[in-house]
Amino acid sequence: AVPATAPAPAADSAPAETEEAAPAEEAGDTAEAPAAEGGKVFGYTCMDGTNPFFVALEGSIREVVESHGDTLVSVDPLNDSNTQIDQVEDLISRGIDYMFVNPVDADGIIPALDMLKEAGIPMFGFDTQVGDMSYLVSYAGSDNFNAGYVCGEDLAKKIPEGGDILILDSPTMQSVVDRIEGFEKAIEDSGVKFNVVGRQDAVGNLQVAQEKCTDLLTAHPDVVAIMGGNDPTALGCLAAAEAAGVSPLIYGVDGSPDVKALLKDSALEGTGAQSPMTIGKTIAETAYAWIDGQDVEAFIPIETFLITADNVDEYGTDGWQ
Amino acid sequence: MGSKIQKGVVSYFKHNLGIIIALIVMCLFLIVFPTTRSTFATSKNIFNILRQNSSNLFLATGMTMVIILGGIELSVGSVIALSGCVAAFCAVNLGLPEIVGFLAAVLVGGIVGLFNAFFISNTDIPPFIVTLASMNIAKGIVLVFTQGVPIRCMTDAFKYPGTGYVGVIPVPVILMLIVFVLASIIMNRTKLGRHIYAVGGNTQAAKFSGINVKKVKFIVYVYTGLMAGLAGVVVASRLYSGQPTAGDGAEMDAIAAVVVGGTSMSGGSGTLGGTLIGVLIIGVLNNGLNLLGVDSNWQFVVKGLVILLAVYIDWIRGIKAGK
Amino acid sequence: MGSKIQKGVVSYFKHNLGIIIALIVMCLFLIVFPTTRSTFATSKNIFNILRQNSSNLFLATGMTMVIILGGIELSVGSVIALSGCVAAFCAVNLGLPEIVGFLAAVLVGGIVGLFNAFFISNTDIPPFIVTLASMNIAKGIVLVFTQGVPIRCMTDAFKYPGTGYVGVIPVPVILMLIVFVLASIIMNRTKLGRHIYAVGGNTQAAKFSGINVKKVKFIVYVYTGLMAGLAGVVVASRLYSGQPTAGDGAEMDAIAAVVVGGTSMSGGSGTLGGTLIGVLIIGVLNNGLNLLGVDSNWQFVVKGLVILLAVYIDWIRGIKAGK
Amino acid sequence: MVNIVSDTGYLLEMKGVNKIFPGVKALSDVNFELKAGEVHALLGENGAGKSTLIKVLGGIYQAESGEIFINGQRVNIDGVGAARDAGISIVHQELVLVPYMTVAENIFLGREPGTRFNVNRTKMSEDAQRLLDAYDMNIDADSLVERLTIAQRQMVEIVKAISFEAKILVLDEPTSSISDKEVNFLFDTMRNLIKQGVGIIYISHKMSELAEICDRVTVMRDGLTVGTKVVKETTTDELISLMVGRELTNYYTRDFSEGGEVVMKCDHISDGKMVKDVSFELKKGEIVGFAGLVGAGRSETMKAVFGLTPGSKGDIYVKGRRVEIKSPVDALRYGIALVPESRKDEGLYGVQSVRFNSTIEVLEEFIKNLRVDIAKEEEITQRYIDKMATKTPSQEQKISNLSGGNQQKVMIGRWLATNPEILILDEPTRGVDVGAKAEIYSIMNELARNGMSIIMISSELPEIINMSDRVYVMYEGNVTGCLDHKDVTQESIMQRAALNEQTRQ
Ligand SMILES: Nc1ncnc2c1ncn2[C@@H]1O[C@H](COP(=O)(O)OP(=O)(O)OP(=O)(O)O)[C@@H](O)[C@H]1O
Ligand SMILES: Nc1ncnc2c1ncn2[C@@H]1O[C@H](COP(=O)(O)OP(=O)(O)OP(=O)(O)O)[C@@H](O)[C@H]1O
Ligand SMILES: [Mg+2]
Ligand SMILES: [Mg+2]
Repeated sequence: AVPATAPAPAADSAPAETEEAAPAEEAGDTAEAPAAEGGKVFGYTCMDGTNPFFVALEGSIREVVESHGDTLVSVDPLNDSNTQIDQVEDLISRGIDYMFVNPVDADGIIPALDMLKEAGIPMFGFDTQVGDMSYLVSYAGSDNFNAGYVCGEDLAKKIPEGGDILILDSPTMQSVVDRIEGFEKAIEDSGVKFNVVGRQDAVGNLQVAQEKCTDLLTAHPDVVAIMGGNDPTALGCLAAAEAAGVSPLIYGVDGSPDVKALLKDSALEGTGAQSPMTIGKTIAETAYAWIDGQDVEAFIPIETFLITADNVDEYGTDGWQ
Repeated sequence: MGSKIQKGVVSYFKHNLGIIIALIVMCLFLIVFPTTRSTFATSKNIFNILRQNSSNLFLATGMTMVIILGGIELSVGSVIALSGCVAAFCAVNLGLPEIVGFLAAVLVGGIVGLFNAFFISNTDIPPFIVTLASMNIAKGIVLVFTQGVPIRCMTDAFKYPGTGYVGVIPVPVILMLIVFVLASIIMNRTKLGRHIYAVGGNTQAAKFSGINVKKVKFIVYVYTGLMAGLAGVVVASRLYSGQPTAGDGAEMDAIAAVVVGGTSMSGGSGTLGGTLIGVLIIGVLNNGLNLLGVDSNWQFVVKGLVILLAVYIDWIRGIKAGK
Repeated sequence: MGSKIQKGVVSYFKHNLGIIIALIVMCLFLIVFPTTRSTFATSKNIFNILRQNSSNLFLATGMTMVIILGGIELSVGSVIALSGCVAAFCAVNLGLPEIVGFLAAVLVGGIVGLFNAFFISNTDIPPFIVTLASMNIAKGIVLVFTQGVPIRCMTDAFKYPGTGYVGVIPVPVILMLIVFVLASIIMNRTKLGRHIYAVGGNTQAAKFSGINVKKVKFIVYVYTGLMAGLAGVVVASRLYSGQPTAGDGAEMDAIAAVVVGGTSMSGGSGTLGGTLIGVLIIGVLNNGLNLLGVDSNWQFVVKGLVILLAVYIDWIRGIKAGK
Repeated sequence: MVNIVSDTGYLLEMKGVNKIFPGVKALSDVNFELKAGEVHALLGENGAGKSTLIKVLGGIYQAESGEIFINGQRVNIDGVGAARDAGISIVHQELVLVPYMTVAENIFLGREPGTRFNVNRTKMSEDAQRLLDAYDMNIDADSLVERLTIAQRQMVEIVKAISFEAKILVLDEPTSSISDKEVNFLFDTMRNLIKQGVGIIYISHKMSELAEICDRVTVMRDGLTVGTKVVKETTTDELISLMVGRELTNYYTRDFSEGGEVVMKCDHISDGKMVKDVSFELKKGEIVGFAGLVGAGRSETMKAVFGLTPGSKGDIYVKGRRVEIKSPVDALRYGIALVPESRKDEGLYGVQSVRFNSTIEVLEEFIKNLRVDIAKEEEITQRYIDKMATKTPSQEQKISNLSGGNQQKVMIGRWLATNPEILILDEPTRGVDVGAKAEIYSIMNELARNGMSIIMISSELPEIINMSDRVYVMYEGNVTGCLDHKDVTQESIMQRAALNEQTRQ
């Protein structure tokens, strides 16, 4: 939800209310004149705006943008590359000055980047790399490979005797693919013998993960661990494991508040944490620095790390890190 | 009395023989196949299948009525998300007892049903459009009010409808039984049931016979909304949370179960018994493919082929029987 | 001649007045509204809208025929992914000229169409089931053969159908025009077109009239497959890559456009002109909501309401006109 | 509500009824009275407004103005329920049954026995069977309506309407698709009912039935009532001239002929179901009638010949050459056309216009090279509208908005336009008014004279007798006789059409 202009941004931009009441803004929309006082307009697209991770990330970008008295216009392609291009096109028509980009697909986004380039709109990437990074002024994102790697490491440490494990991945989601690769690499590096006895596509969705995992646990009730491609997947696996009355170590990646809250007293063992807040804040601030004429890094890796019951208190469970 | 039941059972099998055979063949295969021999036919796995497909059955009972009426209902998927989030919201954010949240959730389903029912029974706007609209509206509302963030609720009471047990039988399985019996009574024993078939078979004939066509449509869409609300409760409970994206595409699963079960999309004919088999075919198929460890990409191919085959058997049988 | 065209135009407007009004109202709103005044009515934005909705139009022309026939086609979305990946695969992995890849892609669409056509015209298996099956099969095949990894192709020739220009006019817009004219000719100027209406209106009567019902169905489903293949080419070209997940849900967009455009799901009536308006209404709506900067969650709500409203106007007008 | 009482002793009075459809004034100031214990005929050309009047009475249409009194009591009929409560029961012209439901369910639709939550299906089925058996129809109450022939469906409608035990019974062309045996049953029932004081409104285009069953007759023309007569005090000719506004001379036009060479020969046709073993031949320029009772298998035979019944057997020769007819497409290629018996199920494209319906079989005459010659299409349509005197506000009118008889005229016109060598007509004059019937007969005669060979299935014996060069009689799926024109009489046909019935009795 984005007002055409933010006439009194200073007043309401301070709080970290990322989830500003959209209806109120709608009302603002109809009441106000077109972009008049020259506030900058930022476009924003991410792969799936209904994913809590991106909800948090968008909130942190919005916070920075609105604290400068500028406007953020977000669109949501719901994981459809074609829609994403359409929407970027519409944003260009609307007249944005800068763009924050997170692609549904690294290659599929390139046409949109071409259009942005042609329209002279500088682009800032976040969380997921695009097929050709030279389009981007700067990119901030977490190391997905590492996020999976730390989970694998932890597992190898906790179960040095090895055993059967399940993986719920998502081959069409690049970030998940990277995480699973990291996870498997860590296991390989550790030298502990784990057998992947079941592997299914959970499309990163809690409900699907729950259903798939239920069946996998029926076929393989003795698994010692389950790796989920993201936190919703891990949560789905947890529900399935509890229903099946088993408690393998369950790992996810994201570091979402929900998973953190459950680390201490459930089968959830760890989450390869990313920090959407840091990513959002970093890329937004980088954008402003660049606009101010400063030199910025082209590639800003954001640390990923493992959160388990042991260190979860450091990060708190009410929000993202 | 005994012979009446017997007659009913015989007619049931005769009517649905094709898909029953398909289901049995699938089950037999899974029972004898080495990989699944030891897992498929366990009571635990069978309860799993039933539990997993309970929400689809709730939807499919309503969808059966809707499709027999000659209509369609696309909003049930969104309602699952909406009602699930309402249940969790009531329990978590409003601190109400879980049961109140569940009732509120079912009610919310009923309200969406009312919305559909109102337009469908009072105007000529096609059900496809009305429910496409309400699907979007419900989806928008749940996203706006949750901001896309799931609402977790881990209390035992919240987990009960989805994961609890009565004796050895999972609660959703019991709910499934209740809903199926209820829907069967509506369809087979009440005047309303007769009237649903009549309206779907020939609306004009129904009108000329003095049937209140509007009322029939109205009740069916409200019922379907309520069932979607109930499905939302069970799904949310199984997921320990109201998920704003839950139920995505559930309408297609329900429609598929109904159509596989032999109900004609052009209305007027179909049976709940067939729908039950349809739900089970799809359920066993998903379960079997997972138990067999079939690669998820190949699963699509196999699913497509099996569904086609199941209905093909039915068709061949129909030809043989000289239908 | 002049008066004949005039007559056609008049009848077109009369037929589709309700939704034309809805479309015009939407456009007027976007033209005068402060936020969008300066952006909506630019030729660039209008070409954007057309380009963005070209693939939906390709699908919707086929879907119009299918729905007039009383059928449904669910596989078109999967075909977009499949044919797009085939195009990219031919160009990248086989090193064939892009044009060969495009032809292969359209052909693949045609093959899926053939599959549907075969079962639908030779058996009584409902189109819903057949195309649900082929949707899954096509989806599975594309995932298996790409392993879920997009195939990138950045050559100019590959980019042409989706992003190129002829003069100032984008290639997809030209394709859109060609397809629309072609489909209009089929529907309005050939015997086949009349036969489609006849078969959809009363299959039994069509048989008595000596219409080759099987052939009519066959051609329509193959045509729709080819159009889905073409849509896949344009989408892949726009994305510079064959995306195994492209086109997800595209079938619902196409059906929605057709139904908003006044074609009845029960078959026998409907117009391509209406479908065009339906495609545009949905296109302008999406574009307008983005230009207005409406929050994506609220967009669902607004979309639902506008679609309902557009068809509601049509209905009210129908009542007034004493239909 | 004000109870306006008009004490005239009539069971039913309709006063000043007006009903307007877009482009058509269907009823203007119609007055109509029905006494208890009489059969009152409504007569009029196709599109005169008979069915519309009945639908106003039945609460299906709301009249623009007008009043209805029952037993002198003003009633407000604002829906089907209200009409039923007022004791009105109607058999509509177009059959309205639910195809996928059983006969019993259809008969008791909307008033199922048992409680709201427990329909007593056993009772429903038994009661329905009892009602049906009274008509010796050999219809199983538990069979699906979908499986019944038109005639059987018509009887189900009649049984249903009578079972209401209404005060006012309306029969809108109930005999248009049943044969004499059923007609006689129906008339007996009607006589019983009027003895009990029921008033019956009877609509039919069969003039002979008037004298047999009706007491009074009201004639309608163009939405107006043009007079009410006592049947015994009038003549058919007078009624016809009241109806059509002119005298109608020579009703049947027929130049009987021996026929030329054999153009079609069918040997041992069977369809594995109803048709057992049927052989017949057809000569050039000949009209051959097919007579028989309802369910004798005449329609099924022709469907088998026309390639509509998969799995049917037998040899078909067209002009001496053996042909395989696997589908109607083949049949049409060999110059055979079939006008089906059920216009609604097998003929009409209900959502489409009169024009679409008129020209669907002759598209090649005006759609060529991706051009549609609309003027030509309009001309063809108009030609048959004129020829058949079809009453329609325009060519664009949705065909389902036409009166039943006019729909039938469009159907006939459609097939005449194809100009086949062999034309099979299944109950061609169903629901068509006398004037148009005469026109159809004269067209048939002319076509035969010009060398067309025509098969006519008809349950109207006078039509069979007066139009056919030869008559095949069928009974239970077999041909039981072939009569030459000279030998055709009511008796000779009935003898062969009801073999067992006669021997049994
Ligand atoms: N639903 C409708 N919409 C428009 N016009 C109608 C409708 N129903 C009937 N009409 C018109 O009203 C007139 C009277 O029709 P009606 O059906 O009452 O004739 P009818 O006397 O019963 O004729 P028939 O002997 O052919 O049954 C006709 O001109 C018909 O075209
Ligand atoms: N689709 C069907 N399925 C089963 N039985 C049928 C079907 N159609 C017709 N029959 C049966 O076939 C028999 C013959 O019907 P058909 O229509 O051929 O009779 P007919 O001689 O033409 O008589 P009429 O047309 O006067 O009713 C009927 O007894 C009917 O019950
Ligand atoms: Mg009539
Ligand atoms: Mg017949």
